[in-house]
Amino acid sequence: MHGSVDLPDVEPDKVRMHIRILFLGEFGVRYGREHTLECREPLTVADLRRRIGEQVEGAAAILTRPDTRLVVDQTIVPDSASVGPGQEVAVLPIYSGG
Amino acid sequence: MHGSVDLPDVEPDKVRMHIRILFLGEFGVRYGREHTLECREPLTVADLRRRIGEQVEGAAAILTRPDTRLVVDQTIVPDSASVGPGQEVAVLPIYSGG
Amino acid sequence: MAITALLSHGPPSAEAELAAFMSGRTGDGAVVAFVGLARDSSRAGPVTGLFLDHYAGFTERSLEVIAADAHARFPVSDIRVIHRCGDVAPGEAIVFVAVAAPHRRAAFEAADYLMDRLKTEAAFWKREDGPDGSRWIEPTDQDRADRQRWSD
Amino acid sequence: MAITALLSHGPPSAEAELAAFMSGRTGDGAVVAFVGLARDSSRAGPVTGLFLDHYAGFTERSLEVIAADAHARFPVSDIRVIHRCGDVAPGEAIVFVAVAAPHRRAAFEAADYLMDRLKTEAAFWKREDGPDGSRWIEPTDQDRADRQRWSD
Repeated sequence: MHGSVDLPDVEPDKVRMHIRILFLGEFGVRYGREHTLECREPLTVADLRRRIGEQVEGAAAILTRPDTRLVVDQTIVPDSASVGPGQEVAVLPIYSGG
Repeated sequence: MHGSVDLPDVEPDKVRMHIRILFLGEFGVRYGREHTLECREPLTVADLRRRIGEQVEGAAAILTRPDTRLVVDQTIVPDSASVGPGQEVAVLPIYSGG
Repeated sequence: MAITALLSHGPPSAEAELAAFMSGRTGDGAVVAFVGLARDSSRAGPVTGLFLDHYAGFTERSLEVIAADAHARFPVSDIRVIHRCGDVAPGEAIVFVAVAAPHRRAAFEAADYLMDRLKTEAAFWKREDGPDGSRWIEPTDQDRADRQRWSD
Repeated sequence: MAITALLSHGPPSAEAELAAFMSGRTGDGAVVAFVGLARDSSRAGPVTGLFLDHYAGFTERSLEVIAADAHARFPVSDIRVIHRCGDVAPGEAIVFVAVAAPHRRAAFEAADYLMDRLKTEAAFWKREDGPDGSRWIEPTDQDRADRQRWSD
């Protein structure tokens, strides 16, 4: 259950990199509330938009929209920010207000 | 106690003409809350400003002020309006608001 | 649709008024309430109490006219105004205003308007009592300027 | 001076909140309260209920930032914001905002500002449920225009 056979075993730390992905609001209903993304090295938020879009069926379109915000560990960050293992990324539709 | 000796007894109805005068707010404290004005014939509000000023000690100054309002039977009227017996005239300082 | 404007001889209960005003309200998205409280100081110094003189009947009608004007001017559902007269201690409510409307902008504007009118055109005469004596109050320049905002 | 901004999982009790907010307040002349209620209809038709999704922690902070900004911007004493999440029935309160200030103009403006910010920048995602199904809501053009009024 540890890693997978096609990962190089010389860098075992990278094998377990998991980023928790949350979809809020309508996105959660459409794509599932919670996902886990595996990756071998830190990614930028821009990378994540692409990677999540590839992994979550149908989500690519909303991830390229500028009004879809990604926040990392509950902090609004620019698309150039780096995201590492154990962090949580939330994909936020435009706020509806209360 | 009816009328007074210098009133002509040919017009007895006019003898009993009384107008009730109320002073509100600070005016009530300074000049007394309530007065009765006797008169022999209907007066205009402008007449009343003068008559009340003559009768009520010290009140002449405030009765000539344009921001001192006289209301007749609780209705705001122009200074040309007529006031007759049995009516109530209130002398209102500028409103303070609540 | 209900417009009520009442004179109260005791302190209005803002919380009970608000609860009653909101009860069963399903068509309006917004309720704005304003409570005017007696302050313990003014520009003239400490205030130990207020006395609000009124002219019975006339004062009630001045409140009713202001409430009706607000209803005519803004797209609001209900208005409730309760204004106190007599002796008021610091911290006690002097006036309670509530406005309900489908949308919040109208509710805010109507409440704001009501207060500006009430502060200049409600028929009250206010005496402030302090340690150095009493003084009768007139609307401030700010009150008059606030009122002017709504002139047509 | 107190600024509180809270997320609530049930309906805020506007009357209890207002009573607590006013209690012992002797230095402020003005308390403005706003209650946002769930309407039983919208431009899309009848509404049988709302669901307000939120992001635990993040949503609370969005409320706190808005309340702190209002306090920094207006000469007000205290601010209390309570915003609900989860399921809401028509007629129930969604948001309670109260502002206390020495003078009423600042209290009105701060409450107005708070609501304009909350309607566009509080981290909620709202679903309206009706007889014809559910729809997720975005701020209206009016909400965006209201928010723009406060841009520096």
